[in-house]
Order: sequence, then C-alpha cells, then structure tokens
Amino acid sequence: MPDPSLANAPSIEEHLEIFRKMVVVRRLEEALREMHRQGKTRGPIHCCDGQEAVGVAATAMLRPTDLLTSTHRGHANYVGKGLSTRAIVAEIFGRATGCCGGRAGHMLVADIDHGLIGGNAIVGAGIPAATGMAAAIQLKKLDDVAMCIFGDGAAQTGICHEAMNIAALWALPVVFVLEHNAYGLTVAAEKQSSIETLSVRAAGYGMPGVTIDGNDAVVVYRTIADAVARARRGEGPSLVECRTYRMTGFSTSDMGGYQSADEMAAWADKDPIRRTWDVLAAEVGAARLDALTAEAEAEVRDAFETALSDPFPVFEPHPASNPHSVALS
Amino acid sequence: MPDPSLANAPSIEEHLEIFRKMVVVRRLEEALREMHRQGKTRGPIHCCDGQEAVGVAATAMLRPTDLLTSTHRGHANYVGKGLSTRAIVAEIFGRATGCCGGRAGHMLVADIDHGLIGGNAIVGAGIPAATGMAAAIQLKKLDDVAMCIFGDGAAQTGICHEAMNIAALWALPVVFVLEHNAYGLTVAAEKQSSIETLSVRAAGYGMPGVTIDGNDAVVVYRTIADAVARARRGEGPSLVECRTYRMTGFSTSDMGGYQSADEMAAWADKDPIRRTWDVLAAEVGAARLDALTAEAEAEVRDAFETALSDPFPVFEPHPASNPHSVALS
Amino acid sequence: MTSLRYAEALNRALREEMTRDPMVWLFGEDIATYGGVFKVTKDLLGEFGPGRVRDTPISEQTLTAMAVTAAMAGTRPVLEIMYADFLPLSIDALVNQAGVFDYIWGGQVSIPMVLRTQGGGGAGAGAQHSKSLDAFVAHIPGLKVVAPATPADAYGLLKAAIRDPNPVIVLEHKLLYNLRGEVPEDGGLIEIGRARTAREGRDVSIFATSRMVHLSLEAAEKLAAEGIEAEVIDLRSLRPLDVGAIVASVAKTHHAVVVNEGWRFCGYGAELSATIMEQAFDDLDAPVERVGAMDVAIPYSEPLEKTVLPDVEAIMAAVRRARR
Amino acid sequence: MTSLRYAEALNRALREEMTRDPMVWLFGEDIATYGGVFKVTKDLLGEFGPGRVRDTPISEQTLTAMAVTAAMAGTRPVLEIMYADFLPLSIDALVNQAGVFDYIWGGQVSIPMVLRTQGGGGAGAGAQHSKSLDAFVAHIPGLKVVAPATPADAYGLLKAAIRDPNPVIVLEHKLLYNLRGEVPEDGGLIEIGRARTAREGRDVSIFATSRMVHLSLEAAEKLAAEGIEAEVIDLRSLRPLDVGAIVASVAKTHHAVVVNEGWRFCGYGAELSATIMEQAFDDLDAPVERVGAMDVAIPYSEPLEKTVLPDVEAIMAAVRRARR
Ligand SMILES: Cc1ncc(C[n+]2csc(CCOP(=O)(O)OP(=O)(O)O)c2C)c(N)n1
Ligand SMILES: Cc1ncc(C[n+]2csc(CCOP(=O)(O)OP(=O)(O)O)c2C)c(N)n1
Ligand SMILES: [Mg+2]
Ligand SMILES: [Mg+2]
Repeated sequence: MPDPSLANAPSIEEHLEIFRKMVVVRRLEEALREMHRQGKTRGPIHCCDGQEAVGVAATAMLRPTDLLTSTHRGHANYVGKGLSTRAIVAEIFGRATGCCGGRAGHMLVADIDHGLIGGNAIVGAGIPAATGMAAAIQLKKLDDVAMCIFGDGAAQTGICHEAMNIAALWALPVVFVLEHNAYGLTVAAEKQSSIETLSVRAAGYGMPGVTIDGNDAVVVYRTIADAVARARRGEGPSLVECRTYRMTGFSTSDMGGYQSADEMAAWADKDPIRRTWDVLAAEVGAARLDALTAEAEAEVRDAFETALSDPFPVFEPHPASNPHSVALS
Repeated sequence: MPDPSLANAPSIEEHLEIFRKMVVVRRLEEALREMHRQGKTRGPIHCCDGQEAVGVAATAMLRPTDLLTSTHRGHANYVGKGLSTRAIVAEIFGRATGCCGGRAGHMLVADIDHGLIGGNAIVGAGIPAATGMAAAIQLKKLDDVAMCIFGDGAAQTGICHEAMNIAALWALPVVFVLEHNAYGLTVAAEKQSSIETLSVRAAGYGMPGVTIDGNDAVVVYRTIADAVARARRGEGPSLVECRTYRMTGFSTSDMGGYQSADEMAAWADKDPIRRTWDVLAAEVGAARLDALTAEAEAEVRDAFETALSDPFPVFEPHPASNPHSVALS
Repeated sequence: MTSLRYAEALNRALREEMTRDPMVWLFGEDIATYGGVFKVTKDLLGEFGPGRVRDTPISEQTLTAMAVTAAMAGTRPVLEIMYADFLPLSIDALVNQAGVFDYIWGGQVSIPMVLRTQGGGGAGAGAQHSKSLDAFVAHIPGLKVVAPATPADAYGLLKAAIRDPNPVIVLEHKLLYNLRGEVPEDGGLIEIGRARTAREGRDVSIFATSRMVHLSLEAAEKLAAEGIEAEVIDLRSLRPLDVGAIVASVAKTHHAVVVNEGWRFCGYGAELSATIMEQAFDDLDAPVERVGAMDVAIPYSEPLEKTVLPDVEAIMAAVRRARR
Repeated sequence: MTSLRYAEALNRALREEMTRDPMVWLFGEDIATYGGVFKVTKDLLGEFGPGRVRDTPISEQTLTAMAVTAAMAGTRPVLEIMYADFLPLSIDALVNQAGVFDYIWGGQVSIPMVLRTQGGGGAGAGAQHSKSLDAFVAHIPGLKVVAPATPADAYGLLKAAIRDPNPVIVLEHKLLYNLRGEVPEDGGLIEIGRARTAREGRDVSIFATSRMVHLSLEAAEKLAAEGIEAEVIDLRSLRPLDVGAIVASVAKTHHAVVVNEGWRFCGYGAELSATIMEQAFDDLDAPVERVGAMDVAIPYSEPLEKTVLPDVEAIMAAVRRARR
C-alpha cells in the first residue's frame, strides 16, 4: 500500500476546507440531536460524531463526476462530496426543497450533480453499488473513480466479498473505504468479525489493503488519494480500513448500555476535529479557524432556519410504477 | 495447518476401501454417461471423474453421525459417505426405491442415516448449510463435525464469506473442503477468482488454510483427518483447498470448446485412481486390487439392473404445504 | 391474564419456550447484549447464556440458511431478521432450502425453525425500512406464515411457531410493539391456520392482517355511525389460510374487503381476493375490494408516506365501494 | 421475416442492440467464452470483445446490484441470471435498489438495466432448477416484467427492454429455446404492456403467460372438438398488465381462466384472477379459474413432476369448470 509520501498531502486550503466541513457535520448532528430531543425529527437518525475525518477527508480529493456510495450514517459523506447543507437538512425534514424532494429522508440522500448516488440503508449495499458504477466508468473509458464508504459491520456481508472479488478481477476503478467504528449497531467488532484487522482480507482478492488512523484527517487524505490515483490509472481497487469511533451511539434511538465508559473516554480524546484544529492552528493561527468555525455554524443555522420553514411535498403518481394498480388504490 | 504426519495416514484397510469406492464412482459415472448417450437419463448429470480422491478420501474418516453437505457434483460424496449404490442409482432414475423416493434426483441426494443432508444445486448453499449444522452440533455438545465439500466457483459466493466468518467467530466444528477443479461450469478459475490460491482467504477469518494435491488420496485423507480432529476438539473450522480436475466436462449437457487439449491430457496423467492403484499395488499386490475392482463393478452393475426395473413413485399431497391450494389445483 | 405490551408478550413466549426445551435457541443481529432493537429478546442473554442467545454478524442470507440446517440437525432455532425489508436476503434459503427438503427428501428431515421479523410503515423509516413483504414469504410452499395483531396472538402464535415441525415465518409490526393487551398466564397456544373474528357484523366482511386489523376496526366503528355494520376478520395466519372462516363470513355479509399493508399488485391481498372469488362467488353481491399500499417505493416525508400507505379512510372508501 | 429459434431470436436482438448502442453490454455466468448455457449469447464475445461481453463469478446478488448502478451511471447492462430459481438472490437488489431510486431520488437517475433469466419445469431439473418465480418480480414497483412466448416476441420484447429507461426483467422459458417461429428482419419492437390475442374465441377467455400460452392453445384446439371456442390471450407483459385487453375479452366471453406456471398460492395467477374480478365482475358468469403449479417443491421424477406442473388437461378441466 501507499507510502504516505508528502506528495499526497492536502494543501493548506484543502486542509482548511476539510476542517470547515468537519465542523459543519458536527454542528449539523448536534442540531439534529437537539431537534430529536424536542420530538421534531422523524425516523431514526444516525450520527457520525467522531468519524468526520473519514467521511470528509476521504472524499476531499474527489471530482464531482467521481461517484460515491454511502451508508445510513452518511452526513460526513454528504457534506464531504459538496452537497448544500440546506438541501441535506431539508431532505432530513422531509421538505419539498430537500435534495430528493423529501422522498429519500436521512438515510438515502443522493445528489447526482455532486456524484453522490447515494446513501443506502441496506447494510453493505453501497459496496456492489460502487463496483457497478466502476464497471460503467471502465466501459465508458473515463478516468473517474467510484468510491464506497462502508462500515465494519458491512464488511461481513456476502456482497462485500462478491464485489471485492469482481472489482479486483476486472481491475475496476473503485476505492473501498472501510470505516471501522468498532461497532455494527450495538454489536462490538469482536462479536461480528472473526479477525481484528479487516484489511488483511485484501490479500484474498490480490489488492492492496492497509489499516490507518481514521481520526487523522491528513493520514486519511493521503492514503485515499493514493488509492484514488491508482484507480484512475486503471490499476484497480484498493481497500483502506480507517479506525475510528462513534461518539454518540448508533442512532437517536440508541438506548445505550453496551459501550464502556472507559472506551468512550479514550476515544473522546482522539476527536478528529480537535486534532485537526491543533495541527492547523500551528500553521494558520487560531483566528482563521475561529472564523471558519463561525462560518460553518452560520451555514448550519441558516440551513435549519430555511429548511424548517420550507413546504412539504405533495404526492404525485410515479409513471414507472404499475399504472393500473396505482389508479385503483 | 496440519503437518501431514503419519499419525493421520489411512490404514491399509481404509486405503483399500477408498480405492474400491473411487472405482464405484468411476464406473457409476461411466454407466450414467452411457445411459445418457442412449437418451435414458433425465436432466443434467454432473460427473466428477478425476476428482474421486477428494469426495471419497475426505469423507473416509467421518462417522455416520458426522454431517456432510455436497453439491450438484456429489457422486463421490454420496458413495464416500456410505450410501448404497442402488439407492443412489434409483434416485437418479427417479424410482420409488431411490434414497429420496425419486423426488430429489441427481443433484439433491440425501440420506440422513448416513449423515448426508445433502446434495445441493444452489451453488455455495452447502457452505452455510454445514455451518448451521455445526452450530446445532455445538449446541448439543456433541463431538461430531459438519463438513461441506464445495467448488472453486462456490468460493466466490457471498454466503461462503458470511459462513466462514461466522464459523470462525463461533469456533464451530466445521471443515471447509474446497474442491478446486479449475472451472465453474465453463468459466476458468482465472476468470472468476481474483487470486489463484484460494486457501489464502482463510487468513481473513483467522482459521488454518492449506492447498493440497487433491488427486492424491492419502494427502487428502491425512490433511482432512487433521482438520476433522481439530473440529472435534472444539478448536473451530479449517479450510482445505484440494486441487483437482474434471476429466469429462461440467455435465452431460456440456458442448465443450473451452478446455484446452493440453490441459486435459496433463490432468489425465494425474488420474487419482491410477495413482492409488500404483501405491496400493506395491503394498498388497495387483490381485487384491483386481478383486476389489471386480467387486466395485459388480456393485454398480447390480445397482443399475435393479434400479432400472424398480417402480416409479406416485404423487401424494404433502401435508406441510398449503392444503387449500393443493386441494384446488 | 396479565396486561403486556406486544413486545413483552413475544419476550415471554421466547422465555417460556426456552425454559421448556433446551434445544430452542435464538440468534440474530443485536439480540443478545442489547436485547434486540425492539427489545423483544430483552434479558434473555442473561437468563440463558451466550450459547443459546447469540449476536451475529450482518449476514442475513447465511443466518437464514443456518437456521434451516440447525433445525434439520435437531435444534429449534429462532432467528430474528431486524426488518422485513431484509427478507429478500433470506428468500433463497427459504424457497430453495427451507421449503424444499422436507418433501423432496421424502420426510427424512423436518425443519422446525422460526424466522421472526417486523415490517410496516408509518414510522418515517424510509423506502428500505418500511415495507410489508408478506407476499414474498406467503408464496413459498412448505412454510407457514403468521402475522399477529395483538399481544395475545403474538404470544400464542410465537409459541405455536416454535413447537411447529415446519419452518414458520412470524411477521411482527413495528407500530404494534407498544400495544398493550391481555395475555394468558401460560399455555395460550394458538393453532396456526385459524382466523379470529375481531368484530361481528352483517353488512360487509373486512379481512385484514397485522396492523391493518386495528385500522379496520377503527373504520368499522366509523362506518357503524353511517349504519354499516362491518365484520372484521383478523386472518392471523397468512399461510395456511383459514378459507373456512372466510367463506362463512362472506356467506353472511355478501360483500368483502381485503386489507393488507403490502403493495397491491401481486400482493397478499390479490391471493385473498382471488380465493374469496373462487370460494364464494355465488355469495358475492359485488367485487371484492382490495386495499393495500400504492405500488411505489415508500417515501420518507410524512405527507407522502401517509398517501402511499393504506389508512382508515381508504378502508372506509373500499367498504363503501364494496357496498355499492 | 426469417424463421428463427427462440434462442436465436434473443441472440439477434442482443446483437442488433449492441451494434446500435455502444453502451449496451452483457454480463453473467458462462455467457462469454461458452456463449451461455442455452447459447443465447453465442458468438457475441467474438463480435463485441471482452469489455462488452463478460463472464462473471457466481455472485448473483452482487451482479444484480452492479447492473442497477452500472445503469444509473449511464450504461445499458444486460445481465443473464442462469435460472429463475436464482432470482431470490437478485431480489434485494431489485426491491431495495432497482425499484427504489428513480422515484425516491426524485427522478435524478434512471435505471435502464435488463435482467434476463429462464424458468419453468418439465425438464427433470429438480426442485432448484425448475421453478417459475414470476410472482416475486411482478410484485416489485418500479420494475417491468415481460415473458415472451414466441420467437417474435422474444426478439421484440428484449429489444424494447434494452431501450426502456426502467429496469426490465425478461422471463424466458427453458422449453421454449428450441421453438421456431417467424421473426421480422429488423425493427419489430414490441411495446411493453400490450397483450396479444393468440387465438380468438367466444366462449371463454384463457389468459396465459410464457410456455402456458402454447399449452392453452393446445387445450383450446381440443376444446373446440367439444364445441367450446376458447380465446387465448398471451399476456406477454406481466407488469404492467394490459388490463384493457383482459376486460375486453371477458366482456365478450363472460368466462375466464388464468394460467401461470408458478405456484398458485399468492402467485401471479392470483393477481390476474383478482384483477379480472375487480375489473369485470359484472361481465363474469362464473368465478375465474386459476391454473398453476401445485403448492409444493417441484419433484424430480417424471410422473411426480408431471402431476405437480400445470398441463393441457388441467387447463381443459379449468375451462370446463369455468363454463359450468
Ligand atoms: C441488510 C441489513 N441488515 C441489518 C440492518 C440493520 N442495521 C442498520 S445499521 C447496522 C449496523 C451497521 O454496522 P456498520 O456497517 O459497522 O456501520 P455503522 O453503523 O457502524 O456505521 C445494522 C445491523 C440493515 N440496515 N441492513
Ligand atoms: C446460485 C447458482 N448460480 C449458478 C448456478 C449454475 N451452476 C451450476 S454448477 C455451476 C458451477 C459451479 O462451479 P464450482 O463451484 O466450481 O463447482 P463445479 O461444478 O466445478 O464442481 C454453476 C454456475 C447454480 N446452480 N446456482
Ligand atoms: Mg461500524
Ligand atoms: Mg469448479
């Protein structure tokens, strides 16, 4: 796997943008949890607090035409891939102005203009999905890539195996980003995975595999940039396992009781936003970061304000569905 | 993986029985192909000529209570696990006297008294099937084992991954026997598998994995015996990849044209029956082997003679199915 | 009799059957340490230990296939599939394995497995977590399929399912877990294949499943104000179907409405409608009316989801059409 | 017009569409080097090269999911699933992906994929290689499902399927591949959603799919000898269904029989039966008769298989019952 050479490091501007987006995600999720406490959300909402470095840094070097598949826990991917915060929030609140007109909701957000197709709530489904997109890219002879970000739980699904085998066999331009946050819902990794370091499995497909600190945005960026470059060159897929942790449980319906306090405290110390702040503050000074933070907060605040007063959609029959049956129901 | 120490070698009597059973399988399949040429078979029939050492030697040390799952290409497993040749042949010809009363046919043969449940024509299905049986064995605190024999094609299915992960995680008493015959139907291994040596994947589940010469009955016996012993001790699953080759195409409907003549000739030289003969002749003399061969041939001849004059079954409604619907159709 | 929530009734059924028979064991995602995302398996890990209550990887296809063969090999596995939306991952193991071998192997094996899952919409869970895929499982020979609508039925049908020698699919509903109701102290098994008259009426028969039973009862109350007395039959068992109860009710009312939350086209309601027409044609004064979800993926936003899913108004409208 | 076998007609449709549109590509097990186990993709590897005609590993679930997104990403994949019995492995990708995103993402993507497969019994292929699982795919909103019964329809419907912006499932039949028939030289597209009158008749309407069309025609010939003139409608498109053609025929004959090779209970025949009853109740003089496979796994042995599967006699008996 890539020697994380300086060649792949993000520029200062890219790094600052990663920082700003991570703050957007954090504030967005804090606001969602607050809305949930007030009983103003609908359905489960899965937060990625503590994992922002993966979703944001892994997508930072992608083009809008590069295609990304995400999961039920996709806020960092949505923001990382450049979607408007307002369109995300409006979608989560089921408004007509949401990026899918309110039809998709929190888990299935998609935006074709930004190459996000899309969130997916069938665990593992994003893996063959990205592989299929990579097959299309290959057929079209483009140098775009497809990326899937998926969890340690998803890595145990059969489609993960099937898709990685096909991707390697056909040398497809896909990057497999395994976001290992130590749990699948409430089930600890050691209860659902027979081995600790999942990147070992890459050898079973003859592709590069590596495990990295997923809470270090720069390490994530550099490693993924290398995998992306490899895919663009037509050399096939790679697996990058990013170690991270969910700081606030699996979703707003988490009733707790399965994570140890020690474990949570240990990971709180590794907060990727704080770590990025420390690195960047030394380079550009705290004032610049404060300004970016304020900007991010304003963006989130505005998004909620507008989205929450946006109209709800009205149902329209869908022509692709069976017309007779719709007409009669 | 096991050091193939002499401790695991078959006794002379066991070795002779392996030889005899391999000849039964070979003659059985020759007769089936002849019947096919005469238009007397129904449905596709998959032969394992050239692979007999795997199916017969890998099951030679099993108890009747050990559970085996097989594939669409299971003749050697059926015979290896001790089924009566007549019951097999009658089943293949759809007779009431078949081991499943003619309902199962060639691909789904089962015999609970011999622990064969059973053949399976959904590629890969035997892998989670054996894993589930191993879970039952574990729950019942028995020291039986479950074994699945499956192909290189089956190794690419999602359920192979899921089942191996669970088997290793729960330390289930299951032995995964990968019968690598270089093809999945007509698709060459290099067109369907991203790596050449599939036992490498065992590391992805933290279990032992090894690749052996599947045409050497003694090597098969010793390696599998070790994996079986390990499973009986409660130490969990193993993967044994046996390299072999189908000498006569994927089934009676094979129209050919995808295997090279050189490849076929090279493997013909490695015929496991001939090799076993050579080893045993040195030990017990040719006369003993000739006698066993004659015995095997007689058994197959008798089986065809009786089975082909056995009666066909008559349909009886099945109480477990929906009674109303059956009554009305 | 005790008053229990539907989820508690299921929990008690599991506890009692596990106590009664050491070969009953549970597995599924998040069911052990956490006690299940709907808490149906709460406390059972502590009571029965990690050998009999197992958290699993996310591997529905294999888990279902394992349930089939663990049952064949002499245990009584109860598998939880977290959402009915994931049943498609189980269908190969159901239609190509579970439903096949008892018959095909000439009775050499029986397959006493239970697959519990929960479906249904109305919770804003989106297109991949809100479906009722009853039709997929009800189509498979060799399986039984039940869909309890009350705590007592949840308790009695789950117990019967665990003791049944055949594969049984138990379809629960996410919006019923908090429903309270009286449950018998012990025993209380309910024969699989028997419908229940939830409300008597003479003017029209409403045949409903799962949560739709409650909506149908609500519709019936409102219709009574219009002078229409609807009989509401809770089918409880989707396969086998209690054709006798259906025919008897239609013979009385001469009008029928079927209500199932799944999609209409080729859905479970189609079978009900066809069966009624076949079995009670001469008794019918009007076509059977079919209520179900609109044939489209279930959208997230509340007003859209409400439009797509069947509701009390849709049932009332169907009854009025059936009575035309 | 040329006379082609059904398999050859499909092959020609693939060749023409691949020639017309470089974004059409094929993948599936054994389809490239070998040309498909039923030879439908014969010679196409040589003509279009390994980029557009790909052999695959045995990974139906992933292959189907890949077809969905390869279509979303701007290509027109045609996936072959070797047996309809393996459709269960595809259903998650169909019901949770293919049928969902066009609507749920507000029209941002279209999914012009085709999934070809073949089903049906009568070849002694056993319980896992003989099924007609039409009902599983016909239930899924957002998909179209066609089942050609003749070479001309195989050609015209497959071409239409490839050009359709929606996911289309093409259900072929293993016993039809050798059937010969006239196929138009080029063009000859058939609109998806239109039934075909295979035989006119005034006494009873038989609505049939796939191979059952031929059995129904045979039954109709024999019934003519008894003085019963049956109209045989080949539905061709299972979803959407040509309700207009059905209603028109029943309005003429007042008696209906539906024939689908799948299991009866909750099968595709149930939908047909329910739809006819709903749409043509007042025209019906008798209940719609439903012919299908018995609700049991399909056994291997010839006399058993024959008993379980619908045949000409079963259709004739149903017609007589319908005319009672
Ligand atoms: C096929 C399927 N099975 C189960 C679920 C329920 N479920 C939702 S999230 C989740 C855990 C996923 O774990 P992981 O892949 O590690 O992602 P994470 O939630 O940790 O980000 C589960 C089991 C699902 N959505 N889909
Ligand atoms: C799920 C599934 N997909 C496809 C097939 C069709 N099929 C039957 S045998 C076979 C090849 C299997 O290859 P392998 O596992 O290597 O076994 P072998 O035939 O070589 O013994 C295929 C693709 C099937 N039976 N089941
Ligand atoms: Mg996780
Ligand atoms: Mg093989």
